[in-house]
Amino acid sequence: MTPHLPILIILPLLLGAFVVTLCGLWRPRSAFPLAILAVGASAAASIASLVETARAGAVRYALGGWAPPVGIEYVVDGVSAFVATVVAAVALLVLTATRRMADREMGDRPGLFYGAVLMMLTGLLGIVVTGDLFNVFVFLEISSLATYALIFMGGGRAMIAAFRYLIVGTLGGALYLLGVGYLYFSTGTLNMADTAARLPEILDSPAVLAGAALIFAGLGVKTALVPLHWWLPDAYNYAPSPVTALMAPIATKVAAYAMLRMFLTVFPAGYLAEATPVATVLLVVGLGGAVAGGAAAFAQSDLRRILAYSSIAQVGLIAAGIGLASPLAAAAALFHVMTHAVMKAALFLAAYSVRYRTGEVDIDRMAGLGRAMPWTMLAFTVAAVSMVGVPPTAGFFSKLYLAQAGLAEGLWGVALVVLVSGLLTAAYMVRILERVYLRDAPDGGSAAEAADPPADMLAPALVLASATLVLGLANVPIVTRLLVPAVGP
Amino acid sequence: MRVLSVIAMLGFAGLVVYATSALPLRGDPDAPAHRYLSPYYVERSASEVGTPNIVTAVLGDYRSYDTLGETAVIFTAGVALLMVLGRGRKRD
Amino acid sequence: MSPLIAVAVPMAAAVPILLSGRRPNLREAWSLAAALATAGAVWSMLSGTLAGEPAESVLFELAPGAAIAFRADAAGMLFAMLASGLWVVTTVYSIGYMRTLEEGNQTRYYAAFALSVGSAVGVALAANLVTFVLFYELLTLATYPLVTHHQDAASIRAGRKYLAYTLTAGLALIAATAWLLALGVDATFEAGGFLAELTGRGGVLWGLFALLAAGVAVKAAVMPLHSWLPAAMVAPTPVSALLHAVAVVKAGAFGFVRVMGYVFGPALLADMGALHVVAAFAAVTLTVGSILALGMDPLKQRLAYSTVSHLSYIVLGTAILAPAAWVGALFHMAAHGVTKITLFFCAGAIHAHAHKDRVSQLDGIGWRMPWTMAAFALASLGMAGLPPFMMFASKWYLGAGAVDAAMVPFLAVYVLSGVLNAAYLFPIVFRAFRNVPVEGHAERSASVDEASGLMVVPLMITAGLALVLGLAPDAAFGFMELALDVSAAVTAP
Amino acid sequence: MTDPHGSIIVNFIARIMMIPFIILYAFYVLVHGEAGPGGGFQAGAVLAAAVILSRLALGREQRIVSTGGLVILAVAGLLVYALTGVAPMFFGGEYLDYGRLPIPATDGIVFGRVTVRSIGVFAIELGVAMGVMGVLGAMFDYLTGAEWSGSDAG
Amino acid sequence: MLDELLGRYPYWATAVLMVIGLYGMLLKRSLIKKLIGLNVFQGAVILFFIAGSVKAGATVPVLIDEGATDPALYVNPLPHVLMLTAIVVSAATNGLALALMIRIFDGHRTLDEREILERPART
Amino acid sequence: MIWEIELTLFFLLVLTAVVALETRDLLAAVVALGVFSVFTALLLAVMGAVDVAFTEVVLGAGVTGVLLVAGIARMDRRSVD
Repeated sequence: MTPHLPILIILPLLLGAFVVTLCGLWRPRSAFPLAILAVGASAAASIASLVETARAGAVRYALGGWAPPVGIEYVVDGVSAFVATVVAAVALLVLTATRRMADREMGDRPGLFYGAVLMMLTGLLGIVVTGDLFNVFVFLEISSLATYALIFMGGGRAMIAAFRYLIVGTLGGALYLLGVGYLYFSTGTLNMADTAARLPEILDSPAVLAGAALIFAGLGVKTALVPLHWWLPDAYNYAPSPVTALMAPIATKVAAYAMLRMFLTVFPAGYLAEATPVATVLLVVGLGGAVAGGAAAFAQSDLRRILAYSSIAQVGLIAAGIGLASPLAAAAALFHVMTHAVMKAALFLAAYSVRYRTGEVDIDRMAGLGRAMPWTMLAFTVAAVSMVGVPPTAGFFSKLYLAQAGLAEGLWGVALVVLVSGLLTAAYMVRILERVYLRDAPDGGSAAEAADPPADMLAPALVLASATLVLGLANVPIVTRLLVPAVGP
Repeated sequence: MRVLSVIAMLGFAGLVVYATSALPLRGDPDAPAHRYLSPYYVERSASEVGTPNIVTAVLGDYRSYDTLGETAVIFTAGVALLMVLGRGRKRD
Repeated sequence: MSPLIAVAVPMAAAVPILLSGRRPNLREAWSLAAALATAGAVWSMLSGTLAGEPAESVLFELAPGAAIAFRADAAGMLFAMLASGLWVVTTVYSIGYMRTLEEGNQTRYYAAFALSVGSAVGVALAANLVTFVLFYELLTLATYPLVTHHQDAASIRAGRKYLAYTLTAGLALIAATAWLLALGVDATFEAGGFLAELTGRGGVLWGLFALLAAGVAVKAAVMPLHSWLPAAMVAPTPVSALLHAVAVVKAGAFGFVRVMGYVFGPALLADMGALHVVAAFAAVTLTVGSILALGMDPLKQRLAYSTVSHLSYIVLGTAILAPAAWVGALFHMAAHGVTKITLFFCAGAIHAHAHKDRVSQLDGIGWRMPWTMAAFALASLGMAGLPPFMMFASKWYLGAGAVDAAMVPFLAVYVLSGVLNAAYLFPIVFRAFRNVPVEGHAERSASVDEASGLMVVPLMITAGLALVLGLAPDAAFGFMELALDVSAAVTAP
Repeated sequence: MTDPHGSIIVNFIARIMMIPFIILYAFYVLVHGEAGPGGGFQAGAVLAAAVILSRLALGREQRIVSTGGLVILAVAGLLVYALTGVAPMFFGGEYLDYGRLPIPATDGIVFGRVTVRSIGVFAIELGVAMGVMGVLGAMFDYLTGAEWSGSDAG
Repeated sequence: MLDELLGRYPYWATAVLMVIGLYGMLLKRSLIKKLIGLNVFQGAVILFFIAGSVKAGATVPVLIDEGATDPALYVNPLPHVLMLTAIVVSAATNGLALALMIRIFDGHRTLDEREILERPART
Repeated sequence: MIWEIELTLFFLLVLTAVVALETRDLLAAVVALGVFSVFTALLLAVMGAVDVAFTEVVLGAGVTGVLLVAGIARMDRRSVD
């Protein structure tokens, strides 16, 4: 099976989506186990390919038997195997944990819900493993369409949030497509590696610059970088709980990964950083977003909104790491992709466990939950501490590597912003934890009678929370054995 | 917001017009896109795939995976639509 | 016995403590057992350290080029002995105090306490800067629930202030560590400093120094970064006693020892001229802290400012750089720890038993709680630096160091502060033994009504220690030997 | 606009003349896609147009295909595509590598021969046509708010 | 000069269309108008690609007979393939957008974005 | 291939796009969008992309047009801008 690994990451999800939809229509109870099976198979393939790439280097897979650049190829190298593993594993845990929420909120037709979820994951993982520029667009649209509909299912305000996201997201896709067009007409190829091979002769062409700018603008929408972020808070806020819990950890990360892929594979080394302002803009926008997002999170009182703005801030850090355009910074950004996916998933799962038990989302009404839902809040606290960046959690190390990468480039500001964003994170997390632990539950409030959710919701949250610790302690092998070789020259 | 939008539009227009100065002239047979890859499809599709319509050959075989993705997009839209419209809606 | 065990035991003890929350006796038995085990584990390493063969344990790499590593060198052992030894007494005291006051959330309290002590021991035994910073940050987090223990508005505010100060400081330390790693320096502590290779790069050195010094200065409560400490006195008294007089703030002072002696080293510091900056800040803090203590009516506040002042004794001692001053600084850590914890224990006993918190309420309390106030009087004498208490020895060395280094003005500062110590502590003793009826107990002014034995015995033990170890510094625990070792190693030419 | 118009002429023209022709045309488009303009998408879209037209002209009376049937058609079409892709993997090829399909290539229609690959292409075009027809038709049904008879999806 | 002009005007024309589309998306309040703007933009992108595929003196990329495989005879087929996909994607997006709009209209009885956003949340 | 025809079609495209965006009657706007699609398809055919043109007519003008009209019929025809 080894030579087929790249496609095996996608196939279970794609076939699973069809099967789940069909079976779900006539036997709704079969939808969830089938979906878990599909995601589990995909996760297994991802892990297998991670092992395989670490052992024998990148796996290239010519779809249809047509060698690139004639055909489309899938490339699983260290970077994509890593991101695919993170995405699939986190998705698996989140889906397990949100089953009850999905039953409650998405109710009567789980077949469609899980079908859409699997299509979303197909799209996201397709972006991760593909080696073709146009193929990225196709899978971007698959995941986007599924995402719009899933957000929409929140009803009420979610409907307009989904529509606004649809417009801006499709615009982002179209901008990306236009950018690919510029590159295609300049080079004549769509294959990423082949583009990189053919670009050096025409690097000073304005068309290449415009292509890069448009590609990054398009991906920037999906990544929710700061001037293009405004769709995100409403979308995360009003979407159904299982959808947000699934999207928040992985969706923006995959778009950020696509940006990194542009740096690593498509554009020749140094081009984006030296010949164009793209890398600088990314750096500035990312750092600005890290601060602005943190500040905005502090001003919110809805837990979901706090976490949404926190996502914007953290994605800003990832973008800054990509914009630094050095191997160490890329490794830092990748490590933060993983860290943030794990932390955010734990935070959202804990937040939605609270909502599941009490119906509350406002942090002012969460007083006393530390006593009522101790394990949930333990998961939340560990993840929050990691988000703040306290050693030895994983969150600390991703920030450490990022700051180091900035210092290595002689950019003080990066380290400074990383520190400031850590403080801002501490500020809004302490606000939450104070209420949860230090205020007593008001009499008769729903918080007073709450209890930890059932084990199948709680366990994934705890697994993710402890993963932040384990990954933090194991950061050296992950970074030095996996990531640095993967992004290295 | 309106001002920002107008600035974004102007910036976009400027970028695109600036970039087109470097694109090959329309119809130029020596454009990179015409000299690379495209001849392969024209010359080989008949013998390798066996369909005279080169577009079909590329769509259905060389880049068949894109087409699969595209079908998946349609399917996703269908699932999405069923989800969006199929529940809790007044029948009229 | 490896240092890892000494760190791991208290940390691991938090788990059974949390799990036995429903059975107070079991929970407190766990706490006490953990405290004894930790103290034993630390103590067992003493002979090796004194023999010049410190125990070491190296775990895995935490950051590239920097493993989690522990090493029981002389300085670390001194601090670890102090923290773990006093934890035993404090645990006994806590049981009495918490039960007397019927405090809530006791499970969380004991668990956080164990974690805090574990972190403090980790700080003490850290063999490199990365490990140091790791436990320094953990110490911050573990003490936060203790500061906010009462969960009222005042303690939440104090908790915020505490976090704001210490997290920022932690970030400064992290930044410095990241910078060092980026420079490719192996940040393993080394007597005499490990930065020699950077000699001549003034900007980098000053930048590192500013970050490191600021980072440890917050926990050491050097002015103007001290104001979290008086605020944190809202915590229950055992917390103030062990953590805010011994573990946390000493971690800051100990941080100075590490930064001055083991990161930069005297030669580099003298070369940079950084000593004078530190000395100036410390001297000001020392004096102003004492003066502020004079005016404080709440007893714990007065003790807090006293702590602020005394921490700067240590900081100033490290900055003077003379061998004698280093002996004094190190021994002062122990001396102040033992003495100040006694004072806090007394304040807590008075609070718990007589519900009095202000100096002005203490008239005649000595007749009612004679044992407590006797201990208080002893400790006050010790604080003033009178022979034969421990602090006499430390102050003597500090003063001698100032003279050796030809920094006589600092001798004057020490002396002045000694006088001020007497001025803010002795009046309390006088008040306590004035022959007036205790407020609210008019008819029984002279009848003895002591606090629980669980509180009185520990405070008498620490008071006795302050005296005995002053009389014979080498009698037990080896504080003086360790201090001499450190001084010899750091200031060796 | 979803009600049957009741006009016997409209009904007759639609039922007898247009719809069969459209369907025929769609198959022509599908088959011709190999040689001329056209292919799965176009055929699917034309078939969908036939379905939509039948609904517009004939209303609820029609029995061509129900909404649920369209949904199943869509999924089935996609499965045809995806599984056509999987099959070569069992014969040593890559995903979608039709050349490895175990079909004996026959001489014949276009340029004197039909290759295995062109059979594969036809299979996936068929799948695409089914999928597009199913989804677009179902889309119309849902958007006009009238899930046609026999629907188990509404 | 004239060559230059004739050689590049399709790019400019599509740029004009894209800006019109952007205007519709960003500045119009009606949801339908936003969707129309999106369609105009996508149409312009499609035209851009096809304009790039044009080759002077070449014809539709369907082989005239088996031997006639000179690349100069046919326009570049690859952008056609890409744009087929893009059109289908755009149709799918339109269908979904329309569905969302219908449900929004059911809930709010209006398609004015500003009015919907100003209403209190109804969750 | 004849640039005069192309230019005329581009001009018509701009015109229909503006009409589609500016008219207050949404049904008219949607019809204008359909016309836009047809012109696009014509232009595509002129440029030699018959497959794309075919698809654009069927999907862009045909199916999407019908869907949009069907949708508008269920909603408010008037637009605020």
